[in-house]
Amino acid sequence: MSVITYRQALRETIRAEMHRDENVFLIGEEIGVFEGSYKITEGLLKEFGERRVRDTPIAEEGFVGAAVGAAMLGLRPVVELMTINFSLIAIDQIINHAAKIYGMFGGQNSVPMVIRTPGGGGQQLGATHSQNIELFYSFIPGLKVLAPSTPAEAASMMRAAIRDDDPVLFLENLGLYNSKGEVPEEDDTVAEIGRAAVTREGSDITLIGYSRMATVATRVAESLAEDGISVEVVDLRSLRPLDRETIVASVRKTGCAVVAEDDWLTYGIGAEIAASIQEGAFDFLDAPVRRVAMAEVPMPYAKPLETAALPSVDSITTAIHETLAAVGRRVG
Amino acid sequence: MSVITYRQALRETIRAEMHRDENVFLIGEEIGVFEGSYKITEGLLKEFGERRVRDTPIAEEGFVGAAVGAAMLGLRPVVELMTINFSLIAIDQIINHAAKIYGMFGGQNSVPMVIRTPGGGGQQLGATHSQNIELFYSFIPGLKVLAPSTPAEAASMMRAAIRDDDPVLFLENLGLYNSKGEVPEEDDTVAEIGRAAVTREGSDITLIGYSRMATVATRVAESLAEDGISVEVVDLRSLRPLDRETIVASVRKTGCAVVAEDDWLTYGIGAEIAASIQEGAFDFLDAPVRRVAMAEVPMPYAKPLETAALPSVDSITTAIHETLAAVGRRVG
Amino acid sequence: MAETAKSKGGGAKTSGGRKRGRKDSPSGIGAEPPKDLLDYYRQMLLIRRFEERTAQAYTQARIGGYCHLNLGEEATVVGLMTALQERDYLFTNYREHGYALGKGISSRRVMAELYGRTDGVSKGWGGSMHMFDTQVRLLGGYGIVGGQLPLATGAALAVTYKGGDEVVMCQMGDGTTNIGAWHESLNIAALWNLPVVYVVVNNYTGMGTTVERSSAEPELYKRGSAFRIEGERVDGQDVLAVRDAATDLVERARAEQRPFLLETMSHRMKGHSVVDPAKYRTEEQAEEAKGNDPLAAFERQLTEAGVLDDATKKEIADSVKDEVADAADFAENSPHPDVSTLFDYTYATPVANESTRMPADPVFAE
Amino acid sequence: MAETAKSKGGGAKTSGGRKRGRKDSPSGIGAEPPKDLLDYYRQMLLIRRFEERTAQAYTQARIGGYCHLNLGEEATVVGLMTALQERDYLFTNYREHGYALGKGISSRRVMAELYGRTDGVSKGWGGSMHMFDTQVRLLGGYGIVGGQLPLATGAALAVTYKGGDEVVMCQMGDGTTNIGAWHESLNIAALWNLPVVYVVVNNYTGMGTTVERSSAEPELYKRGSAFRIEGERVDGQDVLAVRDAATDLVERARAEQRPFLLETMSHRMKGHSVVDPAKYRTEEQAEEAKGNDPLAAFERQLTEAGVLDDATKKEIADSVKDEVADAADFAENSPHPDVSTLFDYTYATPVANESTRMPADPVFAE
Ligand SMILES: Cc1ncc(C[n+]2csc(CCOP(=O)(O)OP(=O)(O)O)c2C)c(N)n1
Ligand SMILES: Cc1ncc(C[n+]2csc(CCOP(=O)(O)OP(=O)(O)O)c2C)c(N)n1
Ligand SMILES: [Mg+2]
Ligand SMILES: [Mg+2]
Repeated sequence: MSVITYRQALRETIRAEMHRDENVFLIGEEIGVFEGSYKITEGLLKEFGERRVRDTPIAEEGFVGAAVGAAMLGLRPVVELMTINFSLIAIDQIINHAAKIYGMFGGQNSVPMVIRTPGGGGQQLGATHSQNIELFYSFIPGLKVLAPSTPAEAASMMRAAIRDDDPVLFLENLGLYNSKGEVPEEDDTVAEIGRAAVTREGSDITLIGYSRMATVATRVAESLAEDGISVEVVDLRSLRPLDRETIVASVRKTGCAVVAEDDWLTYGIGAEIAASIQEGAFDFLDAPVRRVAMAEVPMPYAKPLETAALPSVDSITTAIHETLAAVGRRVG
Repeated sequence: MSVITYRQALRETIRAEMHRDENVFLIGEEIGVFEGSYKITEGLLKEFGERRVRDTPIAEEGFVGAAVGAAMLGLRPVVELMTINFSLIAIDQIINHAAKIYGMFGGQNSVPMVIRTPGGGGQQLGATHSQNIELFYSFIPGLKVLAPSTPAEAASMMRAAIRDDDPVLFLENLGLYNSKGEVPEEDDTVAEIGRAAVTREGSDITLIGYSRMATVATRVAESLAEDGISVEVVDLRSLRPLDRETIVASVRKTGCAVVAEDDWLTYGIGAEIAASIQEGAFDFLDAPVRRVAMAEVPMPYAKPLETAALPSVDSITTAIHETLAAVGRRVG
Repeated sequence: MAETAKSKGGGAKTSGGRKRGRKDSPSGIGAEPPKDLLDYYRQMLLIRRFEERTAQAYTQARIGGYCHLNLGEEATVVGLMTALQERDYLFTNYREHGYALGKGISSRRVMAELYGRTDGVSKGWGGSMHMFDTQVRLLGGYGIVGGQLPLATGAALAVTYKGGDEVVMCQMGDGTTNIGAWHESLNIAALWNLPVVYVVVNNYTGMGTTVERSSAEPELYKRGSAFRIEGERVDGQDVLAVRDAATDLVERARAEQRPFLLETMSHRMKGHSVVDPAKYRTEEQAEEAKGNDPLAAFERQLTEAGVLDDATKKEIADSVKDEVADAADFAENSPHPDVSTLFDYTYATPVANESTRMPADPVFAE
Repeated sequence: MAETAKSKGGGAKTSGGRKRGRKDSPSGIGAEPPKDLLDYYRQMLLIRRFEERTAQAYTQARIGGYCHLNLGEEATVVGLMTALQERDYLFTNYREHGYALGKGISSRRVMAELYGRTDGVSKGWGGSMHMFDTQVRLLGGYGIVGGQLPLATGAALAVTYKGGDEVVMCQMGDGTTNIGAWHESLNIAALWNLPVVYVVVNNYTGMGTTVERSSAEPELYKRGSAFRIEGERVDGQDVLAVRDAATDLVERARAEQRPFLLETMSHRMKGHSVVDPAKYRTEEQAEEAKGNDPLAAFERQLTEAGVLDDATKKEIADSVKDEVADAADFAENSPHPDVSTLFDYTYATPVANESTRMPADPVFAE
């Protein structure tokens, strides 16, 4: 085991996959000479050269679509979109092309590619640069959407994504790049796409998150444990397919649930989680599923406003307390 | 009262608004010389001239963004996007610009514009032309999203949309353009944005739909009435803001609900409806909220596959029967 | 309208002009092997009859969705397809039945696709706009205007990545040159020296919007200048001219490893799609389209040159008629896809928890 | 790098060349009213000091988010802003502090915006990338590359719709010419004869990607050819040259009612944003940027021409220093927006059932 950052886990995995498979190549803005806006591709241009690490013009639709076309001929592009906000320029190529080509032509041609892109808020980037719109991709049949929360997950899920024959939207998070965690030495684990995980067992309530919110969920669980509240944490990991069984199994055990998400509440990822829980654990549910999400505004730049608009340890904790109160259990 | 089609209601309302307000103008592909792909703008070029009815190049991002810019200077553009599928080319201008400009600059400049676009499936248009992605816009604070189901609603909601100072995504439906309904003569009703409506009262179960699915819901309710089942129909009308109170009030009365939507199930519009119901009517709910939605595949062209993939009177009826069975009430 | 077609040195290139890699006399037709000429003629006639049959089947509701025909573009289609080597890749827009035939897919499988049947080239999943065949390297058939451009560019990137010598041809309409994907794709292709030939099939109009009303530089082949891409315009009603110009650029793309732009000028004989009566056309425009029938012109030329006599003409006509009738029969008798196959093509790599729920099913199976 | 700047007839336009609407001698500076020259100098110095202060405040975490500076572009900014009439509209990208000052917003309100305070020009909602002021007609400040182009085009459409005589200026960087919105916008502007001047501030690089590696036609002013838009290149380090070229095109856009394209050439003196150490630059490139300081050059010129003596220089320097210090003080003391205002700007027209839920609130208030 060694302790490395989420950033290192991504970089090392991508690097190893490039050594493993000559067809894997990187494409995106500023990933080569600049070494990546968030330095995930640091050193890779030097190591692999321009053929394997391709800087693009600012033309998200063009280069994402070019990656789709290259994948159609058997290459395995790993695309970097600088942040998920900019994916809106490329979304037609992702949704109307990458996600459709396999089905629309009767299964003749797969599109093995990965689109890596960070979401995450709280960086005072303002309304257009602070959105969490993984929902858009998670909604689309034909895409797979992964959202790792730890360095070990980032590594095993990136391996899975690159080796998968379908287009994978790989959601990273600005707030996680520097976070650390244990990753096995000589790791070659390949995560199973479409599986959530119970990352902490508990009995009083189920707390569900993904990406950074899964790590926040763990912090909340740890702190509530000190008050004697036993929180089970489910890390969704895969937003599409969605592993409803794991979620529902947990809620059947605990009888109540809170979802923590850093997108907007109405129609957000948490809506499906809550809808699935009420359908799959109806007779087990002792209180409504609560969602803790962003306030529904174009994100302001000013720090106090931004902080207030974002879900936090405190707001999640409040929702848990209130849910347990609704259940009528003794709290603390 | 006169009986007119949904298409006529839209056309007449737009025409009247153009007469009323010199700042209202139309912009889009093939709306002038061609008179609209679906003929909503028939005759308007002839009547108003090129200044007020502007044909554009095939450049959705460019002309939608141009409409946003024109709205910033006080005009009131009504944009036609030929189908909602093509909105993906323009989505950055809609989400990152139209929806953000008012908030991001501290409320200095509103963006009074309407983006009209039809969704709806069942026309054998294949995977890229059969998507219902109103979800994407309904998710965005700063946008208002309307989805009328009848000619009268189309008229009063179009009036509201044009006179509103915010960007409104106005969802039409290929399957509704020829549908007929009563509209008052000399109608000048302005719908209130953000309100759902109970369009048929009932006591056994609540059936929720919007756009074409609201009309299908009414048909289902009518046919179940013959079997002695009393279905209350809620037409959402406004997808953003979402009128949760009306939905939940109905479910508090009936004790159970089914959502009919023609987008995909996972993360679809119905997820929020179900999530809201379980939160707002938890103690009243006698069975899980069921959702009837599209099968989660890139829509195939072949008719039997397409038909099987789409929600229908039959599948909604089945879900209602099963829900009532779960409630344990006597059916029929 | 015809004016713009004459802008380059007094007129679009016609056959008999400069050619590469093909020996022939200045007059063109005289020096061509009659066998080739008759082959082109047959292919053009096949497209004509095939599309007429398609329109008929559409009216009979045997074909659904949107349906765009190549009527009037037969010379362009055959010229372009003749220029490609078998190993070359083709991406097109939704107006591609003729290209599918020209690239080597049987008329049976193309018609079966239009009918939405399992023997269709895309197994009935694609329909009119989405013909695809990995075997003959037709990589679609796309309905989003401009959507095929980044894909074709990326395919060319893959070719150079692998060190192959294939060329990619990317077909589109005139209206497509106004969309962002055009700009991003051509720029990338030029920057990265990709072997792709972008072909703009200029039929003077998008749906009802003329080139002049949609492109600020209406001489579309000149728009490559923004990327230092050489462009050329050719008379799209002249199959030999198209073949020669396209062969020239395809082979240059292969040899020089860089992109080119070709614009072909021809008329759309009917409406934008089968259901469009094209009422917006002036009488003059409609007449012009009718008067510029490339098939009739080629037939005349071949007859005058003594290549096509009445017997041969009848023979070809009969064989084409039979082929189209056979294709329609085949399509009619091919099975509809079974509903049990609905979830067969969502993912290439099977995955846990994929939803295979039918509309009436609950989320959780009992 | 410098080579490309010389492509048009041996060099970008410098002051003293052809001018419209301004009388002056061939040598330029001699014929300018000293008052104007000193005004330009002061504005350039203000931008310089303002940006230096901004960088400092950023390092002290008084400013957050992304923060892009105009260091090295002072002559361009001042030249462009001088060319605009008060009634003209301006759209820019996210590198716009200098433009905000130049268009007439007080340094206090610009700095307060950077600090995210209520007295900021966008009330603290926008930050560095989103300066906006309806009053002075700076209509943003946009962080999505290319996002401002369709907007500016639409603003020009509104001007012609209303029969006004304002001109719209749309500023962007060199890297922005590669995105689809560029193509769609310029085409529309040319087709519809809109009075908009697109200005490409070429600082030789996007973040770390040079123009040569991102634009297949690296002489960017030539890219207007795809729309028959006249383009011009000017030395962006020469405030008078920029002013004259920009005035020329702005007034032509007003008079002729059509779009133009202006490219200005200048160096980005620091990294892409405050946090970027620009390690990817070669030593040569860094030296070149440093050696091309437009402020130092202008100061030298003015001194040599006898317009700027030591006393004036000190006076200006002091006044600028005071202004910047005052701006920072003002910003520091301006209140943070109150959390109770969080839902004030989601909608301009109040609407039923708007969500004003805080993260800890349930969906249904008790
Ligand atoms: C992005 C997008 N916008 C609009 C449409 C609707 N549409 C289909 S074909 C067409 C006209 C295309 O014209 P052109 O490129 O000249 O091709 P042609 O049909 O003439 O062959 C339009 C606007 C679409 N399919 N995709
Ligand atoms: C659509 C989009 N893609 C990528 C980015 C990230 N980004 C911000 S600035 C920039 C470089 C822009 O370069 P240029 O246009 O030359 O402007 P400069 O920063 O040099 O002034 C990039 C890629 C973005 N903001 N928006
Ligand atoms: Mg055309
Ligand atoms: Mg730049």
